[in-house]
Amino acid sequence: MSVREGWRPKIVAFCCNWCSYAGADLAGTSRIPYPASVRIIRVPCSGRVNPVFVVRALQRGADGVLVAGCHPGDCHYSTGNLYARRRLLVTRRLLAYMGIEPERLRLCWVSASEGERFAKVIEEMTAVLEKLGPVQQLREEGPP
Amino acid sequence: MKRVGVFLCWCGSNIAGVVDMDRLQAEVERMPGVVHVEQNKYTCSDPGQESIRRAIREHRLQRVVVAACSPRMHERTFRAMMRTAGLNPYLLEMANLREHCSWVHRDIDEATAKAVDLVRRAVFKVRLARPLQSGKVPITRRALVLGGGIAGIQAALDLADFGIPVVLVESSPSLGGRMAQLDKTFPTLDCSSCILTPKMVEVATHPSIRLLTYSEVESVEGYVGNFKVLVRRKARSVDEQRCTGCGECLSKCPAKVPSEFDLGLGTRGAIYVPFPQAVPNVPVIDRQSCLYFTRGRCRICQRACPAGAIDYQQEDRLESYEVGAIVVATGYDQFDPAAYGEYAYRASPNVITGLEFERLVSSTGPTGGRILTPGGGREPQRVVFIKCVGSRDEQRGASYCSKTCCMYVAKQAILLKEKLPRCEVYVFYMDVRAAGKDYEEFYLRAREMGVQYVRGRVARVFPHGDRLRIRAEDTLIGRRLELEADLVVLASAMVPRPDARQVARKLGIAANQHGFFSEAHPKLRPVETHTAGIFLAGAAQGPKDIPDSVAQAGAAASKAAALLSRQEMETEPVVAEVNEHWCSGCLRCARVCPYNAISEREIRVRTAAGVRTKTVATVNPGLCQGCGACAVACRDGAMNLAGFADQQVLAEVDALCL
Amino acid sequence: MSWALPAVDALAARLLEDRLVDAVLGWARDPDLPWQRYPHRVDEPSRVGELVWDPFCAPGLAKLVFRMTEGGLKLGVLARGCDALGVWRLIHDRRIARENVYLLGLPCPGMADGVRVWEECPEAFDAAGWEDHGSHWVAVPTGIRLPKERFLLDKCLQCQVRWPRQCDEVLAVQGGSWNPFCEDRYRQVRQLEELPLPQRFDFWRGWFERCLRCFACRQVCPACNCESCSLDQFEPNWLEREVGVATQFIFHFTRALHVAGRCVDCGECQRACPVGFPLGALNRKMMKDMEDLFGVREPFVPQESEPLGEFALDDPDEFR
Amino acid sequence: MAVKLVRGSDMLRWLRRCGEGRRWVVPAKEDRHWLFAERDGPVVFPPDYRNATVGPKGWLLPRSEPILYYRWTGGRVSVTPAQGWRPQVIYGVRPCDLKAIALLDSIMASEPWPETQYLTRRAHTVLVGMACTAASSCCFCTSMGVHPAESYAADLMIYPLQGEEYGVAAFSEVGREWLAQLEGEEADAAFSPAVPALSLPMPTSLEDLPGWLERRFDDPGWQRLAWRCLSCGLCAYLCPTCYCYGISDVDRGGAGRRVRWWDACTLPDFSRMAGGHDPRPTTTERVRQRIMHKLAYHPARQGEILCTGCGRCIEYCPMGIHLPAALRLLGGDGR
Repeated sequence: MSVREGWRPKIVAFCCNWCSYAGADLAGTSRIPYPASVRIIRVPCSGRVNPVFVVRALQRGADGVLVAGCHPGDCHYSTGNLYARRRLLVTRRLLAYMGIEPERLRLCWVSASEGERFAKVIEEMTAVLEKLGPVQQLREEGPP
Repeated sequence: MKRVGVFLCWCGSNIAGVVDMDRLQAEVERMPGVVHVEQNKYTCSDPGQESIRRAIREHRLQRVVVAACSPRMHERTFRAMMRTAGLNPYLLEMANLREHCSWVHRDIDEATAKAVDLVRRAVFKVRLARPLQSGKVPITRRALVLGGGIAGIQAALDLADFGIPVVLVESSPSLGGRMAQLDKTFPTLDCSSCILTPKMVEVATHPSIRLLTYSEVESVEGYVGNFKVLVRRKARSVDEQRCTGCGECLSKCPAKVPSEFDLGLGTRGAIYVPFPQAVPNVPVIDRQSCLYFTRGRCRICQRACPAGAIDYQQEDRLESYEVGAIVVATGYDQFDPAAYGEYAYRASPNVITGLEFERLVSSTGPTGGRILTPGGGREPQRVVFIKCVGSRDEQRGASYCSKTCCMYVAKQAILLKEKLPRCEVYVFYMDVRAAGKDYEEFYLRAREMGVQYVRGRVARVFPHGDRLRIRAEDTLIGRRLELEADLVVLASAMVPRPDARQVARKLGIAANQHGFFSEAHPKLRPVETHTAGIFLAGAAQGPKDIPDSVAQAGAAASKAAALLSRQEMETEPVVAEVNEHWCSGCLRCARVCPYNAISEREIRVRTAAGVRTKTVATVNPGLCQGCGACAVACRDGAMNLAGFADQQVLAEVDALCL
Repeated sequence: MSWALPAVDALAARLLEDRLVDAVLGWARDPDLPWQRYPHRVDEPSRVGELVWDPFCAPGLAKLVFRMTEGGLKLGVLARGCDALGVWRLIHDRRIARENVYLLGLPCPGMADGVRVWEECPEAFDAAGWEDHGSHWVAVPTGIRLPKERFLLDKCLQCQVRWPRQCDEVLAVQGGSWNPFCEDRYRQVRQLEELPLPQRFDFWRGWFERCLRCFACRQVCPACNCESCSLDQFEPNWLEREVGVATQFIFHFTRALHVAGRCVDCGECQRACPVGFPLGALNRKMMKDMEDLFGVREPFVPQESEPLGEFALDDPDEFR
Repeated sequence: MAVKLVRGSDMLRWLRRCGEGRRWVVPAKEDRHWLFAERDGPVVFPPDYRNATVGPKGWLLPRSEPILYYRWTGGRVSVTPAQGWRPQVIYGVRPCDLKAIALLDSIMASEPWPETQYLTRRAHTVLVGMACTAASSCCFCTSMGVHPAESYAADLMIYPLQGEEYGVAAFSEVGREWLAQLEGEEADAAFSPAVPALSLPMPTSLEDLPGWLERRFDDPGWQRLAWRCLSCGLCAYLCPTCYCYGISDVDRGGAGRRVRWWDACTLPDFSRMAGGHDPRPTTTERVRQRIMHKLAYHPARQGEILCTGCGRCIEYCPMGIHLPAALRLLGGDGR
């Protein structure tokens, strides 16, 4: 597997508006540096994340997908993150079964006060993806 | 393609110090749909906003992207700006270049590349944005309070004092609830009725409160601000308008049945008021026990009534009320200790519950306030209290702590010591939990008065002659104990009322695994339910003592009042929407909705086979909070979330992965 | 004796005579192809003789019941275990009204691959009737024995639902749900799980290249009953029309996920696929995970809610 | 019949040499199913090879293919046509599929919009046909006027003779060039082709079939056949003569490709128009359309029946819908 020169992993992160997006904001206001690999999509709740979004990201060129929501019990909508946990657990196993490294999908709980934790999750995941390299399986042929 | 304008904010040097703004601008200008890009030092400032307005006019922009700080910071600002520029506020999207980029990354190349992605995400999303209109829902300025115990009374009075008309529905013939059954209250030992009765009277006489006792809620429809409540007024057989409350009928009634109010320790007639201070002071005929209703003859009360108020023909009536908010204060029940066979409850009349003890010690109770054993009518020499009967016991009762028992046992022990100073009092406990203002002191007072606290579980209670024998273990010194007593009082748990789940279903609110109603958030929204416009007060939500119930009732009332103080309510436009053409009507969405916002309706569709009806899901925008769980549950993609639509999120993914 | 055709005819006739149903759905012999049985509808008691019940009734009926009952037709359905569960799937999804179907349960000893029998033993089709001898089907009166080991349809080899459950009536013959030919329904899943990840992907890629995306698997599936399949939609474009490894991945991934916890394990998708795509290996993977993760033992139990439509507070959290 | 006689191993060696530098597309058995797949070179067929489940159609008209690439820059779009062909040999093609390719050739070449992509790919393809010695259980080519030893679109035709012996004949310029390189004598050989397993209950002659069907456009038989159709695209995708396609753009943010993909008139959305109206709303109209197109409309316009009797739809339709049943039902058989 040859990795393009200068390749850096790209993480698409779905962050719930109430906890994790605010947690990422806090990392910013606290000036906690983390790798520039992550790109955040704001969703109202981790329960809004359709597993197909995950595969779509991997197909289009993301190397990893992070879904971040409120800690269980703290969901703004009370149960959204618990539905998300089930769906994404199954998603991750199915990805692995179909030959995509399961580490490329991660679900984590980041509260609005956990800026530090958000930065740490990004660091960890970036390190994991750097080891895995880019997604080879779902790459599509580009124009000539 | 929609004409998109992108406004790149420097935020002084906060963003521009790390992101190469000119490089960013050059990239953004190439993005599909983008017709105008400009940079501002502080976009949120008045001149910054004005320059967006100008660009909207000059470049005929249809969509706007502001690449600046977090939308949690300034999305409201820019949405308001959109309105003043004549564009729908939801045709705006922000790219978070500050908190998510310039403040966390140092490398200019990396930060600039990321900024390009973040702006592209916003551009792709906003291209698919639709104008969203927040709906306006009129609010009915009237509240329903469900339950006439201390929580319901307090909530009704507080609401009425705000000037809000209140309908108070109580299922029993009188206001008062559990508190009316109590003798004294901890930790002050003031008389329960003395502080409760004035409030009951105030409810009955308050011009803004319509009091419906002996009534039950039949059904609730509608949503926040607009509930339709159907109330069944059970037939009292006594005309409330005519009755003067003279009580002539009560003494004449030949029937004698156990009194519910006295928990079976005393009796009442078939026509009765539950207790002397009842409000309203209007009797009710218990048709199951009434000779006229069961055998067709008697009519003694009718003859006795000087006002001609007895009406055997009365029937249940259904009355409909429109209300804007509902406070649920349906209270609790006491755990039936029969599950603990070893405590001989029911097997011996001298084993009673804490609530029964209240009636025994009350001056309005069956013994007139003298403490006598129900079995023998003697003054007890020794009384044993057993705590945590049904509480903190997952096997036979419930896992939770009922919170009030430690204090009421201390109170009852003190009352015993005061009335019968020579009586020995033992309390068997697991822990003593006396958190609360003046509570610990109150408990210590009981000990100082000579109440014996023994840590340990009672293994068995059994009749022994005309006394009771108690076998227990003192776990502190590890010794078995055996002692005799004349009266055993079981501090039985507080449990939800038996019909709690039914009530929850009627109201569309959630109940926890025990049956207590669930608050919207345990910390931040303790009196709201997940159903907007329905609030909780008192022990229906979980075990509570009087001060807590009153406090929560006040909180619920002010939450309801805040809602009802408005003429109409803006509904959040970020709500779920149904594509009826695609909807299969499986209603899987409704099952994951935490707010009961989705119901079904029939529509007529034209198909090859002609016109047929089909069931589809329908979203009540007044109830929907926009979480989007339904959109993922829907496999057809018929359910979508406005503002976070499937096609928008997919476009965002695509934009970030280019 | 599982192939009691006269009894089936009599039951069907009675349903029609008593006006319990407007029509009965079963199978009929194809006059052109001796090995073929196709779904057949009978509206009058006098024509129940057109129905057939023998080891070649391959097609599943559940999905047909859906469109047939849409206009309010009351339908009697000759239902094997797989058909009955399929109909229940559709009832559960509110696509069939319970009162519109009368399920006539037929305990099923497994169906034969007709073409294969035709190619290897055409004289078997001269039979007047069939008996079930556990490991063989036996033709009456010719006495020709067809070993199931050789001729059982793939979907029947793996079958776990031979006994028709939750029917209005079950043709009273002996039988049960136990299938001696299926030792471990997760065998293939386990084998794949044990492969190294790149080989797993190669396995699926090989099939993605063969899959024509004709959607036969979706169309026969009683769990795929959406009014508008998301995979057909252009806006949003969940699945691009382009057929490549990535889009095939999304197609099969989405299909598997959409039937997860809902699949009745009837095997129709596998039967319908012209290129033999191992759809069952995806469906069963979902079943196995539902069992491993959430303790859902049966693939589908009517009236119960779906594992992915609920949650437990103590669900596993294995994302590290 | 004059053919060059050759032993099997020599034939394979010769073919491999002639096809040097080309992609070899040959029938391959993948897990019980035969299909045309890319391999190193020609192969010997085991006796159980009758025909492939998925024929060679996809190698000429791919399941999906880019037809152009585009890019927006500064409000202008630049377009690059796709180059989707490689020289190839398709080997082991049966006469029914060869006939189908001949039909596709004429359809794709028809004016005013010849399908250049197909035609280019076709021009770079050498078709090596294989006459049938055994029929599969669903073959009915002769009912459709197709002969199991005819060459049709083939450049070269192989006739399996006795044992290891084969006869080879050429039917095109390329074929003759190739054949010239094969050492061996032209000789007369007796070849006895397979007899198809099925013969259709033809209600009328093939020439009169279009009219016969047109008269039965409103026949209730269509409904009796099509009610059990589940609206998948299996029959159309396996059919060697079905060529309907759709076009959509695969956009990647201002750049992308325009893609052509197989479509099928049996799929529910095929004829749905932008406003939602669908002139073929139920399976009855859709199944009728498919069969009428093959047996009535196309023959009426072009004089050729669009069915070559390969039998795939019969064998693989999960609900047992097929041509013999259609003809029987329309012919008045009550079943």
